[in-house]
Amino acid sequence: MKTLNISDIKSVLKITADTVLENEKHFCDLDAVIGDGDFGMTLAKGFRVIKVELEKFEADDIGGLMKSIGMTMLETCGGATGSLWGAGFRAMGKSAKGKSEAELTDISEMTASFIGGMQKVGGAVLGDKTLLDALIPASESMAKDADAGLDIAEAMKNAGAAATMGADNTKQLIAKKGRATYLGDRSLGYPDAGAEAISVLFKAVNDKFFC
Amino acid sequence: MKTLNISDIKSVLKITADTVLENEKHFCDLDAVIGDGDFGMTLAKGFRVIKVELEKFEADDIGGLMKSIGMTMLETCGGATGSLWGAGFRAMGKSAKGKSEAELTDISEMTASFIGGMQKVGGAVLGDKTLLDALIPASESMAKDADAGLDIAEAMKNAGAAATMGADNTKQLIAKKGRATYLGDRSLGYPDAGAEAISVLFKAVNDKFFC
Amino acid sequence: MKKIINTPESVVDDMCKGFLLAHKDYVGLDEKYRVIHRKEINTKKVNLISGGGSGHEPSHAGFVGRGMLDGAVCGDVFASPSVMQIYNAITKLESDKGVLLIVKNYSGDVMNFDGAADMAEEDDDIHVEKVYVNDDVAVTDSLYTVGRRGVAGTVFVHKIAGAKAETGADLKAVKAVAEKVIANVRTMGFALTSCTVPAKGGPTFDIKDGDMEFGVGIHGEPGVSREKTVGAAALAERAVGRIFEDMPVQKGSDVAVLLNGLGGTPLQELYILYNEVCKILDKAGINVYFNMVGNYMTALDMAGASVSILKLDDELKALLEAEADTPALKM
Amino acid sequence: MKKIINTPESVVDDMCKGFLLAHKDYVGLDEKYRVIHRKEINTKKVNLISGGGSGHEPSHAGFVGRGMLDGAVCGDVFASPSVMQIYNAITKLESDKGVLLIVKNYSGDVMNFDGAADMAEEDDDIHVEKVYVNDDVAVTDSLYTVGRRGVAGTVFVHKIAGAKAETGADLKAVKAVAEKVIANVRTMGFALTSCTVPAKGGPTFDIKDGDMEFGVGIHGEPGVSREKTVGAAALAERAVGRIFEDMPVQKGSDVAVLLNGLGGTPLQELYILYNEVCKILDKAGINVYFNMVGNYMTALDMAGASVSILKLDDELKALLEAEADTPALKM
Ligand SMILES: Nc1ncnc2c1ncn2[C@@H]1O[C@H](COP(=O)(O)OP(=O)(O)O)[C@@H](O)[C@H]1O
Ligand SMILES: Nc1ncnc2c1ncn2[C@@H]1O[C@H](COP(=O)(O)OP(=O)(O)O)[C@@H](O)[C@H]1O
Ligand SMILES: [Mg+2]
Ligand SMILES: [Mg+2]
Ligand SMILES: [Mg+2]
Ligand SMILES: [Mg+2]
Repeated sequence: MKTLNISDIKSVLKITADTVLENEKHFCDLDAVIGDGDFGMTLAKGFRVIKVELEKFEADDIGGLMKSIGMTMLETCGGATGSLWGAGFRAMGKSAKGKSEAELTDISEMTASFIGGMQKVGGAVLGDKTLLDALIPASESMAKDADAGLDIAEAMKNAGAAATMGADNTKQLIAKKGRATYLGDRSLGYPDAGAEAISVLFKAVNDKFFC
Repeated sequence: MKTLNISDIKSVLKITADTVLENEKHFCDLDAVIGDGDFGMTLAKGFRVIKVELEKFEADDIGGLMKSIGMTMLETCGGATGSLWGAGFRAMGKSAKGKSEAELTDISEMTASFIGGMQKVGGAVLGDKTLLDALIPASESMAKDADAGLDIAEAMKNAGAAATMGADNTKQLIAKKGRATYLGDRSLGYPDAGAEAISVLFKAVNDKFFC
Repeated sequence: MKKIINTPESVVDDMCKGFLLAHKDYVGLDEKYRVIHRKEINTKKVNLISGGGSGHEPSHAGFVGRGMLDGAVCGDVFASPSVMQIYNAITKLESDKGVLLIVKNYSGDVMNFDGAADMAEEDDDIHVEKVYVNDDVAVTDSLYTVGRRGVAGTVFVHKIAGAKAETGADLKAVKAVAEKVIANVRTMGFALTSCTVPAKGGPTFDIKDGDMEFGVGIHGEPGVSREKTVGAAALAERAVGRIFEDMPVQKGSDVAVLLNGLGGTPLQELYILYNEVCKILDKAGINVYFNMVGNYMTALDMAGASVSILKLDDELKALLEAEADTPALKM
Repeated sequence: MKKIINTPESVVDDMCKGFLLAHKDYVGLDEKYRVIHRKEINTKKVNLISGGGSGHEPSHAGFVGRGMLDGAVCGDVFASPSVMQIYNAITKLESDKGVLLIVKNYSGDVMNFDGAADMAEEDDDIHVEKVYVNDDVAVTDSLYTVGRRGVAGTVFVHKIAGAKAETGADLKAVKAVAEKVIANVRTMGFALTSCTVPAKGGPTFDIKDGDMEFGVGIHGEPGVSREKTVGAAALAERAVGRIFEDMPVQKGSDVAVLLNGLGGTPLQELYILYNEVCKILDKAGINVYFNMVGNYMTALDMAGASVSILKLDDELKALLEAEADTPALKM
């Protein structure tokens, strides 16, 4: 697989949305340990609307779709998630503006934009025990694989593995952003909910779409 | 044993007080089932003061002692217990006014006065699922034994047995006085805390004094 | 036991002291007899005394102030104050116009307030009248001889009789309006958890997760029946339904509603329940003229609530809306 | 889960509706964006907007009214409201004098309030300023980059900045006094139980009977350390001690104390704790000029409390004592 068209992107987003909804409780439970237990709910609230939106979205414009999803997140989701994912999707929208197809390089750039958007509002860096600790390794893996000219499915598999490793790694980190910071070093030993979610979402998309 | 003098009476009251204090939690637990769980505490609060009072009381006057205890109950104890036991002891005080010794007839009359005092303020009769359901049979047994000229120790044993039977019986009654009334027929199957206490107190006095 | 206390024995004394410190502009405290009274005692108006067991905070001390009570007697947790405590409150608040005791209808309270009133009348020639609040419709009156309990509706009695006394009305008139409130107020409560009495150290009753007690009072006693928990709408329906069964309210009537939390239930849930109660009243064509939503007559940390409905006429409306300035209610 | 609700999803909407019904003399409600605002919006004064996750009732909507807030945005339980909700609150409460956002310092709130402010400034040319309340001394500031949490001390910011805005002061002055409060208020809290978020259905953390969490916030998150429970006196000592460590208070100073319940703790215990706090302050020669004891910034049904101390100067005193007329605070 060398390119994704708008309907592929929609399928990936649909799988993402379904996975978020299936994992609503699981993501909440993860957040409850060192956060406040609402992460799954907040995310699900957004993706419930996004699922409907996906079906209604007509234009053949990947960037437009991403921007629209970003606005939905800002409208629907509160919490850190609303601003972060809203900014992430909006940044992806900018990066893919007007595109009707995406190659691995584009996808890799979109992912980098997603991260950049989140960093702009949230100010987190690698190692702060946030979802970026899963996303950044995944994004780096994609960039490398894009340079190497790998197939998208292949690259996604590698990115997923990197995300999972990154998420696992968060257990050994002390939180520097988000609510878990209030726990001080008591956040040690538990993974970050957001990072775990990224890993779960990569896995679902890989199992169901890039298989 | 044919008469009790003031020091015997004090010993009996001392045993009563100790028993109340030992059973504070037990009496509360009994009250918790169909009442509000404070009976033991309230009674103990009074008898803690009475224990000190017993040692300070100088006059050779059984009635005076009882009256004084009654006032202590009114001062110290709230709840139904304060008024009821206060009135009971004050009525006993009236019945034994000026006496330095008590025969079984006197004791029987004092018990009847105790009941009368409680009824005057509380208005309960036999079968209302109150401590009177233990006290009234005990008092009747004493009256009968006094007529028959029994020894005090003997009569107390009979009275104690009657109290215990009476207390047991309260399990089969629906409360008509006190808090347990609010439960309706859900008070069935559980004994009244006050009646149980009377039975426990008789047993203690019999085991430790009239043995 | 999960409580912020020093020792179970010192709970009420410590609380009274803290209350005094928090509200010293409003009240004074007789530490020995645990009487909380207005800072300035007015001997030219009917003075209102209430009280009962502690554990119902802000009742009753929280309502001591202009337009409501003159004194509150604090018993041990859930135990009526002693005769002597009440007697000392009466003598302290003696007034030319007499004293009204507002008593919640529990055996212990009734016996102790009655005994104290007798003593004050006999020994001190104080004119004392009493009213017994019995607004709880959980238990059907006729079945038992002690009558109904007094619960959250008591707060309406404090408010309205207090406003009346403030007008300079005489004892007879203040008592009459208190009795009018009592005749027109009904309350139904339910609990999701037990409460924990400090001296006991554990819950008064055990209850499973999906269960609730319907028809509870305010002393942690179990309710009239144990049932499966239901949603806020169904709870409102049942509580209001039971009240209407006992006291029909005509379409077009004006009522006051007190949505009272029992102590452990967050305000959030009280608003949710109030929303459902309003829906039902609205459907029945009944107008909520006045409302209070919050913790007014609690049962320590019990999770649960009660709904009180008071039928209003012009006199009650005016008194209900009259100024009040107390620690727990300002209007 | 022991809650009086309809469904976990409808909790905030139902609560907003109930709140509106209970306080319709004070407020209006934008149902879609869950903005509770003053009934009459004044466009000639600086308008104050606060808000955050729900579950802190009476915060923040309870403080909407004369002398305090102009609007409160209600997020989901414990989740900051969305950018769009806040943006809509700002445009609704647009004023000639500008809008001040009072934000509790949580990543989510900060990001969303900031995003909404940017939007309102860019799209609608509304002059928006922000203050971030970070009174919680549980977590030492320097260790982490997000800074301290905003907790109960926020209520003092509402009260004082609200009073200032009512005088007709300009945005700069109102913001300055809000920042003065923030610089002078510290809070320390602890919990005896977890709370239960409706959507989760069970407690956020497990805790044994003899244990407590010291240094908790207001979102049911565990505290800084788990410890054995201690008595009220020791709790007060530790809480006040931690505050003094962070913000020394001179002998002879005047302070305001907020003894705040977290939702599941009865008022009785708050008074007991307040009594102990007063003893400590008294011993340190510090004068409690003003106090509030009650549930002001809660965490659903969490059992626990927090102690806030605000150092006062003449300006703060006058504003603290100024009139306020809101559902949850009247003075
Ligand atoms: N500043 C930040 N930058 C990036 N990710 C963050 C940041 N703060 C929090 N997160 C992520 O968000 C997740 C929590 O989201 P959510 O539960 O919605 O936030 P909250 O309840 O704290 O408002 C965390 O697990 C973390 O991965
Ligand atoms: N009217 C009454 N007459 C006689 N005994 C009563 C009456 N009411 C209650 N009691 C007794 O008092 C006991 C409860 O006492 P206590 O716990 O002090 O009362 P409460 O907590 O209801 O004020 C009951 O178990 C019962 O035996
Ligand atoms: Mg969260
Ligand atoms: Mg009892
Ligand atoms: Mg009692
Ligand atoms: Mg949150």
